[in-house]
Amino acid sequence: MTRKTLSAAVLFALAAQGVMTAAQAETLRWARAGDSLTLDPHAQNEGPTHTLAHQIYEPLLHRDMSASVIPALATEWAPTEDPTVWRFKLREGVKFHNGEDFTADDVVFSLERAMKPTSAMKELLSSVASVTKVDDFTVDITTDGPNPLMPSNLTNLFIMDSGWTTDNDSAEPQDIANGGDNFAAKNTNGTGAFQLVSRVVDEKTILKANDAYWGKDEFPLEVSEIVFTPIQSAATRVAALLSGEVDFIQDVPVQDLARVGGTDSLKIVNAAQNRTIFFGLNSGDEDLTSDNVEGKNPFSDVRVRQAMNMAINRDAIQRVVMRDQSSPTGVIMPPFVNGWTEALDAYPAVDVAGAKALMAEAGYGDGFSVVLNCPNDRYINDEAICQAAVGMFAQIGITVNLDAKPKAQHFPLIQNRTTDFYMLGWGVPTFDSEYIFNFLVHSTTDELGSWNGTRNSNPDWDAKIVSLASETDLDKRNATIKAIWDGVQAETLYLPIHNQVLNWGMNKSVNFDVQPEDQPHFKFLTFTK
Amino acid sequence: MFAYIIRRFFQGALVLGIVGFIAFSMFRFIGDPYENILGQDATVLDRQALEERLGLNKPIAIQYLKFLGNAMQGEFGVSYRNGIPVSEMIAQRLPATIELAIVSALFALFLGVLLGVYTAINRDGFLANFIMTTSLIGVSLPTFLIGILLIWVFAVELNVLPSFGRGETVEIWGWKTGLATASGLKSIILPAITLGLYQMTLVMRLVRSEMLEVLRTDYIRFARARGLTRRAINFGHALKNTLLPVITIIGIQLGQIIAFAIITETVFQWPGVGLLFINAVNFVDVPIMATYLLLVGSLFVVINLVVDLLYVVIDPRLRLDGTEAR
Amino acid sequence: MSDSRWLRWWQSDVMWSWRRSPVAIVSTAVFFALAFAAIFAPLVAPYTPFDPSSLNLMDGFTAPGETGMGSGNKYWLGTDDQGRDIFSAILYGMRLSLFIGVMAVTLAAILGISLGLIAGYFGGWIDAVIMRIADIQLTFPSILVAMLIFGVARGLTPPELRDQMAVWVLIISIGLSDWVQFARTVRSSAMVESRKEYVQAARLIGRSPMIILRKHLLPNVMSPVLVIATISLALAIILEATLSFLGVGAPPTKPSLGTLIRIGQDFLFAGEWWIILFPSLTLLVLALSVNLLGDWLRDVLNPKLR
Amino acid sequence: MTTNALLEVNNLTVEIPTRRGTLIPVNEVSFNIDRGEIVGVVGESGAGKSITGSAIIGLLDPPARIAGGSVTLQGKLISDMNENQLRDIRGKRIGTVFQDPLTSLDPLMSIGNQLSETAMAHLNIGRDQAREKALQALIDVGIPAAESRLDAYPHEFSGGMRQRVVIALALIGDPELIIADEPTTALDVSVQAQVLMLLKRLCKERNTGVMLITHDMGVIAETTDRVVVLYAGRVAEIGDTRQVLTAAIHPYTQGLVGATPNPTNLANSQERLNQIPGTMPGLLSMPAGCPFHPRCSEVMEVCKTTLPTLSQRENSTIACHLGAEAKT
Repeated sequence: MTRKTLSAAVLFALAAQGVMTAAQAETLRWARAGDSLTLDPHAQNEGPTHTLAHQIYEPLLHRDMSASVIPALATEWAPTEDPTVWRFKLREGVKFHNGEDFTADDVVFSLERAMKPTSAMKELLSSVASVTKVDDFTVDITTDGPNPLMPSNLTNLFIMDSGWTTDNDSAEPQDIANGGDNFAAKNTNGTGAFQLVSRVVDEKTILKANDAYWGKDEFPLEVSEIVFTPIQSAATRVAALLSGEVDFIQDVPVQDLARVGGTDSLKIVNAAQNRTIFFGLNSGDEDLTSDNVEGKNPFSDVRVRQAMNMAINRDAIQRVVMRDQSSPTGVIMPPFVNGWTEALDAYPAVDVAGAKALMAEAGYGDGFSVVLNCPNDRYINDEAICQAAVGMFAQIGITVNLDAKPKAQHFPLIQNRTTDFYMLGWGVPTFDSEYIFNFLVHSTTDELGSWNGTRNSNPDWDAKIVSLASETDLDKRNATIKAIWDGVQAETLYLPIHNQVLNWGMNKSVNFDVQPEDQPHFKFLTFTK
Repeated sequence: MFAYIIRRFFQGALVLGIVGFIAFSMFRFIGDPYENILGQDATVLDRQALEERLGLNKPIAIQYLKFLGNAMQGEFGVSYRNGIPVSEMIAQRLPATIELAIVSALFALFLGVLLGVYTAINRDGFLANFIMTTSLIGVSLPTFLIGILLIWVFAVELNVLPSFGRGETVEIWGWKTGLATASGLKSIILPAITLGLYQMTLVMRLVRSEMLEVLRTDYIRFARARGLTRRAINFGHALKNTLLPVITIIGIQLGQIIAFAIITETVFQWPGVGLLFINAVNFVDVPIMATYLLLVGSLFVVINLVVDLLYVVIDPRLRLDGTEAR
Repeated sequence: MSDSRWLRWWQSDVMWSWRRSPVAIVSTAVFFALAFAAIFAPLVAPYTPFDPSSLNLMDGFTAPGETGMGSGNKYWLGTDDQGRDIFSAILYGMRLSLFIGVMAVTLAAILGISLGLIAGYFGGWIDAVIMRIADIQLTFPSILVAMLIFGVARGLTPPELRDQMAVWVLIISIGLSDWVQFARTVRSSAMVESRKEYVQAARLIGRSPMIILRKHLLPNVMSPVLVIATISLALAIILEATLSFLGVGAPPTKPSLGTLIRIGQDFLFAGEWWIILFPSLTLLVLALSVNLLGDWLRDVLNPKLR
Repeated sequence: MTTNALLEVNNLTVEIPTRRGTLIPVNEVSFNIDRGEIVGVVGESGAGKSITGSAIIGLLDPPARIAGGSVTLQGKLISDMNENQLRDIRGKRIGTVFQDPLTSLDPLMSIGNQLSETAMAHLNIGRDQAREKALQALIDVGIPAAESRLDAYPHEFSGGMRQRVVIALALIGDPELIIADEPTTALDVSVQAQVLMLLKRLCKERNTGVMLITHDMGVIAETTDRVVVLYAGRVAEIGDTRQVLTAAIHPYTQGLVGATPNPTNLANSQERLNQIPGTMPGLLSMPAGCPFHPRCSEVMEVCKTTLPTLSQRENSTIACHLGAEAKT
């Protein structure tokens, strides 16, 4: 242990005793459920990993605390006359933590690095043909076809120092899947507002403010030190906040919001999250394996799906299970996403009698039984929602056997198509409907539809979805999006439940807005003095 | 004696091998790591490529032999979760678990023996009966609930002890310890009590009943008839004879402590191997899981051996024919 | 039972000591009251907590003694997050916990007694093999065994049977981790017993080992077995609760006492104390009464200690 | 009765309350022992011999307790002493030898340490002196190569040697009285005599009184000066050994003597050994009158109703109507 971490630890210990000192006011003790998986910014495409990376590294542009795209290392960006080329003007006078200057070479190097086979970010750049340096502070990105949404794909693509990275044998992203380990996975050299002081995986990570940060005057930058501790158990995490051992936690369980909010020294801040929770059903197969109906698939009948949609009491789920921390929805798309409309968002009123009538009409008046697969450690109160749904479906005669398990066992069921009825949550990092269609609506092929567990295949939709990627006329594109959504809704392809609401718990002295992607950027954080 | 140790060692290794194989064949049923590794953006092709690269499409036996072969050379593979070599991760986490286990075991042993002796000597006393009955409360609640209740009372409501983590740690001769600092010592109190409470009760009750039996033996009667002081009888003769079976139980219970550390470490965010294991289970991080089980298994084998040897040290009757004793 | 047998039983040493021990009387009464309520849960419980269609979500988090917002029903001990009546859930949950506990202990006892008798009677290499397996089993902690078995069973059972599967997996894994105690005790008793003249005589006149084991050895090991079984029962109920914390317990749609507590602990800080308090108290009282009974039995049936 | 006796047991009564009623295993037992005198206490199992011994040194196992009578050691009442006071009596003034040398010694402590801890407890000496004393004690009881055996553990000794160690332990505090409870019963016949001779020699040398509890008339004959015969918790007969063996008055004593192939009883040696018919009554089913009457070959009517009292006759004191009637 270095002396630095030792002194940091002393500081932490002092803080843990609840002694308020002036110096400590600038230290932010932060906890969330999971730790970053690696410090290599291209090796994992995962929330907590990106969160830490965002403090240390910067992309060309990123989403601020209200999720709107703002300049970071790029100051201007626009498509050129050639619709397949985007031009980015880079910020000048930026230095990496080790003192190296930031130039176009670093951008080219970093984006190319992120496209290498071992990168986890390569999907986001799959349309990129090449990245070229125009001059020291201008970079062109050429895509296979016109890509109107190029900028939103870049918000989590971090820029590394080409010299430092190559010198330390880290030119290839850490190959996690193959057990690769590299220098960049344990060390950092970014341009971000914070730099790494020490890190023990799953235990404690300490960052300090970057004195040479380019945005010193632009952002509040009041935090001088961040002590990050992952705390897995929700009860313990809340206890740590309640006892004043930490100042800021993500992932506050909804049931503890009142207690945290009611504590004098603490407050809760929330905002709608970019994630929709819904049920998927196998409507494509001839027969289901987990039901008690021989030779037929009840889910293939749209009337059954509609009946089920009408049986779900979304308001009750919102009120009781989510304690109002959700917004019920009728579409599998959060409101931020391009293509969202209020009409799509509207959800059917609970109508048990009507649902029963529909069931009878479809020939299932006596009901049937089926297994619902549900994760129990992925979404907010996922298991409780499924339980509640079991009761609601029971009222229209569908006996649902709930099978809840950890996400590592749940998701393979969807991917291997071994579940007929499942819960899934979907976030849209690109803020565009195409992302949803690609993964959830397009029929399953090698490239697309990898999360479409409905086995539904609609060539018409597929053609429309593929056309979106290269449509440059935004109006036309939006019309196609609307057409696809109308089809999906008419078919009741999925049973939407709600959009999640994010809750952050923090010390009253902390001023911080909730970021819809659950990505705090601590340079925005201020303290009430 | 030496031959005995060698024989036990090989028996242990055989056991480990079998346990390892059973465990390894079970891993395939607890899910797969693809989603975790690749993220939600991955395509079907990506997943197939990953399966190929991880060798997860090969028969279990082949995978296991490969793992064992590497393990023999001290090569335990790399975590699927964060790409860090397993040996490094375990080495980093082990001190925390060992410290917690030892402090819990000492707590259980000292308090258990103390209360056990007390309740045995004052067999029908009011306080002894009270201790006997209340001690049962400790074993009538599950560990996780005790942990959460302790956090609630001592961290949240009273705000006197930390609710999570190890506190401040320092490195002494390459061993990262939390026992050398005030905050570290404060941090270990609740987890150690949570983890050791069950064993404390067990030791106490065992000591009591063994002691009661010993107190009825002729040699204790004879010691009384020799006019020895109560102290000399209880501690010089009775306790020593009582501890013989207690050692066996402690050996077994040390294994239980290490296993139940999984729960305590989760509740208190104690950065030990138990927490690492639970994370690995959730992530289907097979190399970590396999290594953990191998490690825990080896620990059990070693503990068993140490207990056997300790027996020989304490019981002179076994010294001459120690090899035949058990 | 005829009157005289009843009387003889009542006047036996064990019953005499029972009548003299207030602790034994109270714990027996409590245990049987709880067990009775559990067995007849469907008759005693005012609601049907295991039937999802009977739950009204809007009744969720009703405080004790209040009426639910959705149905207007009154809940004496309140409801949980699904609107499930805590009182009924405790009865049904206890029924499940007791079932798992009793079955697991029965499994452990059958396994342990048979192997212990065989080991003690035959000795030699059979004994060596069985006891070595016991050593291995003893060093492998129960929760790891349960987690592994659960993982496998989960993969092997068809999804629609998973609810039942969980219960049987719990029984098997708890039973498997508990048989060693029985085996060790029975073995040592059997070893002592099988050297006695009457067994030797039975052997000499050529009675089959099965009959000797059952007729002569088994009755002699029953009292330590009874003591171990009682204590194991408490242990099994607690272990089931612990396993549910690790997500390998009874499913939340059909919660055991342990699962109820696991669910309830989420609401401890939220002020909905009744969801965790009542199931925990029930578990505590149940386990405590069984443990106290076990304690008392050990004192009574172990003549060495009197 | 002599008033300057070493040990005086007077009307000693021991009770054990049980659920079926109060047992009285020792009932108004009186006898005394002089310095240097070896007194045998004899009777069948359950006659109350061992309990009498335990009661004298206050080692009754609860719930058994002294319900009446007194025990005096050199004129000082010890039967009402508390545990602390008794500690100075036990080992220092009254030594004890138990039946089974195998279980009397702490298996986990070397005999040297057991000896020296006892010495240190009573003699106010240091560790080194205690060790000297322990060595001497071992030499005294005839352990060969005693020096090298000090650090040995009990299991490394044979049964006879072990009992010698126990005797050494009993004698190390230089007690005035030894209570030896069946000291040879657990030993091989071949070493029994040696151990008895050793005990006898050591006590005579040191002028130590001995209460020798046994069921074996042979042992009585060979070792003791006087004998106390117990039956069903009561004294049946007390007398000089020779007197009792050759001319027992109490029919029970006669039976006991007759049942033993006894060198001093040569007169009868040609006859068949006599068994006393029946068994001793249980403590809960004590018959009215003389407890021995159901088995007595010379039972009279009075025996069935009246308990005989102890009375002096010739050289013995006996409790029997037979002699008393003969007298009148």
